[in-house]
Amino acid sequence: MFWEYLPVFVMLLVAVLVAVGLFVLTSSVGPKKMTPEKAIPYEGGSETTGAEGLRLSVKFFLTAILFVVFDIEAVFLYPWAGLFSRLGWIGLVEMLVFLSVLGVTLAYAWKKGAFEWEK
Amino acid sequence: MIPPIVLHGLIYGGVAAIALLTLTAWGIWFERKFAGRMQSRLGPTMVGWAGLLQPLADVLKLLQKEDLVPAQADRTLYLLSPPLTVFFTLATVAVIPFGVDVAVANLPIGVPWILAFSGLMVFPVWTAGWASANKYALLGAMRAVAQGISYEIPMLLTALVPVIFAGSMNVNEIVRWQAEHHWIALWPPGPGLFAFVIFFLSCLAEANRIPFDIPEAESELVAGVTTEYSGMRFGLFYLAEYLHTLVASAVASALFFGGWNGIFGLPDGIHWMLAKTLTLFFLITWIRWSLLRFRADQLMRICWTYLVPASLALVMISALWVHYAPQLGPMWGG
Amino acid sequence: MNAWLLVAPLGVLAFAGLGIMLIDAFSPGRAELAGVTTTALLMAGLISVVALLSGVDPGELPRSLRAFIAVDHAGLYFDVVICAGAALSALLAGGYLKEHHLERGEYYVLLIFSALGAMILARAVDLITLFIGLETMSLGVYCMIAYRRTSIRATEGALKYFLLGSFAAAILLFGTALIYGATGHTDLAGIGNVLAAGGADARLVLLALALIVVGLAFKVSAVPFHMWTPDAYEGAPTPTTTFMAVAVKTAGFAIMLRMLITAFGDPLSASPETGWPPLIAGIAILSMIYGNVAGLAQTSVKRMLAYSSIAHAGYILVAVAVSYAAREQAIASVLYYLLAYTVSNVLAFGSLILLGSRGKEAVTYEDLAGAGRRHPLAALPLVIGVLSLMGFPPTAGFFAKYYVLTTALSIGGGMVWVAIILVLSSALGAYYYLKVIVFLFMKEPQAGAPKAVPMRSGYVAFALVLAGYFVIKMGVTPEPYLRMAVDAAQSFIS
Amino acid sequence: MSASSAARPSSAAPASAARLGVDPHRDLSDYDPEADLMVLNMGPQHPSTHGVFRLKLHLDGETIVRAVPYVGYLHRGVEKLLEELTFVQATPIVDKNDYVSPMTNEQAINMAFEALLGIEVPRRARYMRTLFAEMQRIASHLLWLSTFGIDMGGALGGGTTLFMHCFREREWILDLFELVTGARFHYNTHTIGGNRHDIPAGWAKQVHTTLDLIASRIDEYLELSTTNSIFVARTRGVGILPKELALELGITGPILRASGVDHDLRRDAPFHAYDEIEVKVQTEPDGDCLSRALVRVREMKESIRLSKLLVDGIPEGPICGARPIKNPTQFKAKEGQAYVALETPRGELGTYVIGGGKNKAASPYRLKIRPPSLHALSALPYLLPGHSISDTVVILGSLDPIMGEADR
Amino acid sequence: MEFAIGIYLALASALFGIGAIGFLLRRNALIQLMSIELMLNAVNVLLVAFNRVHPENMAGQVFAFFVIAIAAAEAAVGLAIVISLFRLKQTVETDSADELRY
Repeated sequence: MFWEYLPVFVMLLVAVLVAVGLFVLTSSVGPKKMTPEKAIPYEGGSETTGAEGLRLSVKFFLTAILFVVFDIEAVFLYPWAGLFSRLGWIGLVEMLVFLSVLGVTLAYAWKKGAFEWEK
Repeated sequence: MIPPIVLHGLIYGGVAAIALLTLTAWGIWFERKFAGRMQSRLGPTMVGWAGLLQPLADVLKLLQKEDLVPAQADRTLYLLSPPLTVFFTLATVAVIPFGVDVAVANLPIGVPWILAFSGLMVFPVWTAGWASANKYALLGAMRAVAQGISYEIPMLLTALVPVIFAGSMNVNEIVRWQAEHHWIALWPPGPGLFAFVIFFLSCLAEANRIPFDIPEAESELVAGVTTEYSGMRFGLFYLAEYLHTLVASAVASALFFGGWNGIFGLPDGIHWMLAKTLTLFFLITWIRWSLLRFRADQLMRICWTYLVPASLALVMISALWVHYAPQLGPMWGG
Repeated sequence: MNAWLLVAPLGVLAFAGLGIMLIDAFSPGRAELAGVTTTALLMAGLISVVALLSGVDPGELPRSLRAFIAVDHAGLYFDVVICAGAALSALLAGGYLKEHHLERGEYYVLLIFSALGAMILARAVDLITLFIGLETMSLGVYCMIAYRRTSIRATEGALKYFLLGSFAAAILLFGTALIYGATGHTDLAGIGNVLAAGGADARLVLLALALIVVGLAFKVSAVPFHMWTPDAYEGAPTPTTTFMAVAVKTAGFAIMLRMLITAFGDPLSASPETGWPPLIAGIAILSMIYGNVAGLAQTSVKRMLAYSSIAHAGYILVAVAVSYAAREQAIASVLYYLLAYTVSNVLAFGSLILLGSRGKEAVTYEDLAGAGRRHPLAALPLVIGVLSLMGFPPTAGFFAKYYVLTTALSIGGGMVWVAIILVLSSALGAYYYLKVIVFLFMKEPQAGAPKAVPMRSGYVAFALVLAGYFVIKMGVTPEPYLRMAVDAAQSFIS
Repeated sequence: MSASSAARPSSAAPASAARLGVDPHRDLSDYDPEADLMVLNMGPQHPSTHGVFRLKLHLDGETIVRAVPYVGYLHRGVEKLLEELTFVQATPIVDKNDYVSPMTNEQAINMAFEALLGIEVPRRARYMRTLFAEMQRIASHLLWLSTFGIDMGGALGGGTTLFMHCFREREWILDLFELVTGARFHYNTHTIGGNRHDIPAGWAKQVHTTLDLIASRIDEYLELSTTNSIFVARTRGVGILPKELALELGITGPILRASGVDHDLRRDAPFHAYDEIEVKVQTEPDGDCLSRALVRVREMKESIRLSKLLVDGIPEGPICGARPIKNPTQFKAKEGQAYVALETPRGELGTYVIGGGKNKAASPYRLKIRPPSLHALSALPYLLPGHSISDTVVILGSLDPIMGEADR
Repeated sequence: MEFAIGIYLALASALFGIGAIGFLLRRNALIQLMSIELMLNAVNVLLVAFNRVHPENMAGQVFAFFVIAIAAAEAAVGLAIVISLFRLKQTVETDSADELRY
């Protein structure tokens, strides 16, 4: 069972080798003149206080929760989709109810203004 | 003696990785030449015949640049993000069947594997933005995460349609089913084609291509997530973006256009898969060089108010279609 | 078709919940949601009462459905109790939310889905359904507690309940995983058979039993795991406290009974010396004593009622502890006690809402001072409720305690001591119940304190009348309700 | 110090701004400093600030609460410099102010000196000046359209295609200018009294062919911009500038016309040969970014029509009313002052000059230039609040500011 | 090789222990949420491992599916409550929630 995944690991190994190789090459070939001016974060050339002042609105949290709601449904949808032809009408009705409940949540979130992002 | 499985693994794994990385490099060359033609200019011509060695020249140029790490940056995450992007994209390729039985790993959980890794793609983009302690990068990172996870939903739902039709999650099974029956994108017209269109748009958004490329919105956020990156690290981000586009078009052609299945009686094989992938890659490039960019909130509104309900409906319709009209094959072949 | 009647209540609630969600989303504020919720809950309760009385046999229900949800009369009985509790709290919420300007549709959606979760939990015969029901119910309740976003007390109560609740759920889950590992079954009957056949590894079973009892004890707020109860009850808006005290506790005891009787009913794990009965009896004693002792020192009526709910949990646990031997009678006494406790609790909390008006809840004793003399009719429900909780003769509470006492005494042996402690602690508890009546009628409010003026709300009044009617009826003529409880207990064991 | 200066009037915003609901000088006390507001600098070196210009944005989450523009990064002290140079030497300095339409700059300065010195410009020179101004307007609006595309499409995407095409067209117009003046960009073809270079033979025919080609191409570019649904989605209803606020801020040119004010100097105060041709003024009612874009695009077409008219109607005759220039101090003006304003692609460029300066009155005592771009930028603090960062870029692009002209 | 349940049991209980200790010791509400998730995942490991011991029915893995879904829902509600706490108290330290003391 494990051998099936070997090619994947080999591929990823090659990816790692490429990445590490490039890094090593860059550090050996590239110049190393680090000056304090180079180190400050770029913000259009004017002096900056870095990124700690960033306040983020709650709509990011809302999107994350909506993502959780709809992504977990994949955990249930994929096994059903795989066996769909062998499940008969019980499977169909069950999943239509499942998807319509999701439709209701989507309509609810839509009407409650979860998707008005900016204004 | 190395058991045959291990041999198969080493060869396929290595060849696939190397082939893909070089294919992407020349994908960049193709895009620059094509963009040139679209803008009535020549594109790279200096290096090698018709600029063919331009990607190599780019790599060498980037290599000898100094790689900076900003002072307040979180060093490990900052250094780890670029290779991670390439890492996750390459992992998605492991499951795609290029030839009749030419697949790096013929896994029974094909489609969820692809979705898992394209979901993971959001992670390095976010850490890059967070680690470089720069306001623009952080804003870009937040938007990238919001866009990445939102477009994951329609992608996830429309990827269900081929699984429902073929009755198995293994991508090779799906392609074989399409070879015997019909390409999902062409028949049935309702769920098949729309599913492909939504899947294609979500892949565009996942790969952060125009018109969905808010994370690297040059004009607004300077360079978005990659503002603080320079030299080869920026090169890796750039490479990962093109690799992701190539992989997305490969997945789309495998799931919806019958990967290695040929038409007009020509023999099946890897050439068909490459042809389809490159046409989709060309389509993505064409879109990229002709459209403007959406604003962040328009982007999210499109996803949540158009794509997600449409894909929900599509899954229902395809379930009903398979249940009630499985024998309605298309007129031609299939 | 009538076989589906057994499962109809769940269906009714599910569709009612979705319907109210859509009504609230598409026409905010206009629809009278409190009324809609109560009718849906009452309808579900009525269906289960009809099914219970008409004695429908669950013949043609598909095998796959019966493997997960119980379709016996006990399930229906629990439905009745939970639907009654939820409907009455929805009525109280109708009045309370309008009074405190919290009128938002989400509350009723949460209420219905928590009631649905409680019913699934009460009917769970499989570990998976148990966990789903438990979490659906608790998540709804967490949100209802934190409903008043602006008040730090509500958020804090919700946070405490959430953290401890999910911690206990994780422990319960670990126990269920272990028992699944030991027996290979997730359905309670299957586990019971394997344990009876003695095939399981004793160490795993004992550890699993301990963890499960901990998880369940937490849900019914028995003593060692009661820390969240006073804070959650006091922080939450009063209708949520009513729902928590009523439906959540009922579902907790229902699943405890099912788990201990069907899954761990075998002689080894249910033996009076080494099995779960002594464990439950110990918890019962602790709860009774602590609940009443701590209740004495309270200045807020709501917090006092929280400690009284811990004490009542102790009383019911006594019956549960006894159920290993006198199965049918013990279970019937638990069922009856739950119904009695539900209606009397609704009376107590409902009258608190009634006496608190214009945005200021009547919470502490001083708020109630002198209210009885000024508005005798408004204070009457509180008096009846308190008497019933105390176990005063003509009310339902008295008979429920009496029934538990007779079951405990009929076993004899160690249980006699437990019965004595029950009597002593409920006598102790009488003090803080009477204190309410004393404040209502004898005491005068301080000079500046705002006097509690009853609020005009049809919903709250209707709920109190309904609950008062049942408390008196079950006290005076307990026979029909007792018969229903015994019939449900018999179907439980078969 | 007299008491009056002590009671300095606080920088009250114009009344119309209050109606717009935006007070640009709003104090941020209701936001406690360290918790809510984030200060983001779209600093001097930013890919889409059209030159060196810094915008300090106070952000609440992603929406802008207050925007503070900082100009002056490209200040060359042109006005002080011109007090040293003589009238004759002024032209090459001034045509580098608005480096996108140098022709109109040269015309402005020379018209001011001619008004001061009282020199008459012959009819052929007036025709040539008008023709050059109109062709320069086409080139300037083409450049605006291309940079607007980049603002919205990004450097590696659809925006660049629009950019490349518009620049190709602009090159042809610059080639035409090269045929006349020998220079592609900073021509120095205008002098006091008229022009220095005359139109070569056969030039008119080339102008016709080029303008026909550009006219046909413009409709093609509209598919990439004003009729493209993404472009419209990004610009409709963004950065609405009400008519009263525009007037009070002294905004002129396409931005004013896009806010519904029918004001164009070419028709209202005709100069050069505008009195002999009829200019149709383009206006849009609602004053958002889209209407500013539409006004500019329609003005381009109008300029093409005018240029073809002018090229055919150029009369014969001398091209310079004054004696050819022998020495720098040839023209002297003891006293007197003059103010001249003309319609450049960005609005009303005014030049005010007072005679009797240094070099024995051969250079102006004082010269003041009124830049339309500075007034356009002054609208930013009113337009930006309430929008997101991506909108900032679009609004800034639609105002089409040129920092060289704004900072002088 | 015969399926050794002991290792998985040890792993799961270790994870569960870490989660429980994390929950009890740490004062930051987010860390407590994370430790609850850790405990639920430990239970998942155990369920799937026990499913290999009783291969006749896939009840263990089906149970794991539901635990994943419910852990996600729990995290969502937990975060919502922590956010409302943060809005009121500007901190996620659970000590700060001491209003209902007596």
